[in-house]
Amino acid sequence: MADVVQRWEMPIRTEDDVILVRRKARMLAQERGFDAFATAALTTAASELGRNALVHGGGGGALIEHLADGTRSGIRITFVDRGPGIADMARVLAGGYSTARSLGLGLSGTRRLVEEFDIESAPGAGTKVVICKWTRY
Amino acid sequence: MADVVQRWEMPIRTEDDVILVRRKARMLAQERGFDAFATAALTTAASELGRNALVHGGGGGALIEHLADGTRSGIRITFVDRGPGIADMARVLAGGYSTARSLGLGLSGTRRLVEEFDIESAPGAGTKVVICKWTRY
Amino acid sequence: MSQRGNIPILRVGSNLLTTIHIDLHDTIAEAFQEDVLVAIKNTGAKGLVIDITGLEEVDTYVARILADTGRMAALMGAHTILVGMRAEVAATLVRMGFAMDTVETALDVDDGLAMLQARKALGRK
Amino acid sequence: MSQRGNIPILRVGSNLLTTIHIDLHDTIAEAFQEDVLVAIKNTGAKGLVIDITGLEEVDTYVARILADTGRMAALMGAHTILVGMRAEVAATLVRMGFAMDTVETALDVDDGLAMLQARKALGRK
Ligand SMILES: Nc1ncnc2c1ncn2[C@@H]1O[C@H](COP(=O)(O)OP(=O)(O)O)[C@@H](O)[C@H]1O
Ligand SMILES: Nc1ncnc2c1ncn2[C@@H]1O[C@H](COP(=O)(O)OP(=O)(O)O)[C@@H](O)[C@H]1O
Repeated sequence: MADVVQRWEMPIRTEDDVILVRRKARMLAQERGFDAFATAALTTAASELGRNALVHGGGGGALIEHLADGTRSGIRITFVDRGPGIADMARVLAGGYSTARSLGLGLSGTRRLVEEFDIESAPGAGTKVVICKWTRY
Repeated sequence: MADVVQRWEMPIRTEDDVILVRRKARMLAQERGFDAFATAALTTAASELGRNALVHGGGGGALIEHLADGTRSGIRITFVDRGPGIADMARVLAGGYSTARSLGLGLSGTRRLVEEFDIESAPGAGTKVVICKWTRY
Repeated sequence: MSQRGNIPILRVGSNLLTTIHIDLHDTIAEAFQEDVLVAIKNTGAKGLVIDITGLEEVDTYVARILADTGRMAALMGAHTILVGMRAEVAATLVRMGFAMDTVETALDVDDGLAMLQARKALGRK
Repeated sequence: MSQRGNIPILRVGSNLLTTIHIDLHDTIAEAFQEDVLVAIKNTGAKGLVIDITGLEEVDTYVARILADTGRMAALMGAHTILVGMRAEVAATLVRMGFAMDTVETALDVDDGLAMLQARKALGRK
């Protein structure tokens, strides 16, 4: 079992908030000894999901947690919004589908960048995405 | 709230009518201080939607409105026709789908050019598309 | 050259130059395409420069006409270069998702003609 | 050059060089694209090098902005080379399924400019 060492709650109301979440994730990853590849993977995922919460979810928040399981450090980020939710989850996770002026690779791509990826969404009830990434040793 | 400063109703019965609607939009955009990029975006959108009302909707009309919200100028254009309507809206808005000998980028593309885009259509009841674009400051 | 439409097509060396300055819609567009092909046949031109400096907007319909004209010319052995696209037209087309990647482009008429000369020197059609 | 955005665009010989060092989001991204296109028009540049050495992460949104800028420049007749992509950025984009295959790439600014010179020597745009 992993313990939560420290946690930060951050709002996602503006584009600048998304950038702040990503920066916080980057700082933490670097402090915790993530290498450049793992850091880029985590912060890019944070960028995609933060942007989704803002653009598609109409804003919400992020919870960043620093985890420890004895040998490794982990960073878990939870994105929550109270937007319209995702109706056709299978289609969205398959990738290449977008309701916006974009590519639709955000969710499908993010999933491939982290070790843990969990998404909950019901139409009308908002969306919650949890990702987690660990140091290698 | 935005006030309507002035309005023009124009028919869309022929190809030349589509060109006139586009020219009116261009003149107004230039008068109102839209830059070259915003002007091209608005007039290209007008061209696509006017053409759709004529070709797919069998003709109709356009209402051009000059809006003001205190600091900025806006141009709103409403295209209406009494044609067959659009049955599979999601498909059409995703882009790349056309029932004509064309590209099917008109509606999906137009949406990306303007700040406000609203479409209402029911099979058999015609189609109404409203777009709006604002000056930057 | 005898033409159906009213878009001028000029001979420049072994190439053709056509300048579009009016709205290309339906009948005009079709006449334009046909005039270009007939001119290629009559002159044996190996290259075609289409100048759209004068177009203030290019919607997806007109963009397709231009791309199609290039494809038709290619079938007859003539290489097409589209020149003079304005910055705001380029931005608008790409933002709409239109990829005009089947036609070669150049900044202006001089560049377009120079590119056709360079192709010729390299022995490409 | 007069610009809307605040990303510098420099002239280097007959090409343009722009270095992205800040987050390209929404309004900034749009202003950047428009500034680049206007600079191409004003200078008649045939080539554009976009240097992203300074970007520590490139998400799919920013990647699309960069690819689109290359497409827009291409429509105007200028060839774009994207340089300086970090190893971890390249790895992340490919893992996400993003294929930046519409833009040519090079290791760094020098290589990018050299590639543009080589194109010019070959008489291509
Ligand atoms: N937080 C969210 N709330 C509602 N819809 C979402 C959310 N995130 C993603 N979506 C939906 O899933 C689609 C695909 O998302 P994504 O893969 O991130 O690509 P993109 O953001 O480029 O469209 C979006 O277009 C949107 O319709
Ligand atoms: N006003 C309209 N009335 C009826 N059908 C329409 C209308 N506008 C668009 N459509 C339908 O949507 C499809 C896609 O339209 P659009 O994206 O503009 O592309 P295109 O006009 O190139 O086909 C059309 O082929 C047509 O079937």
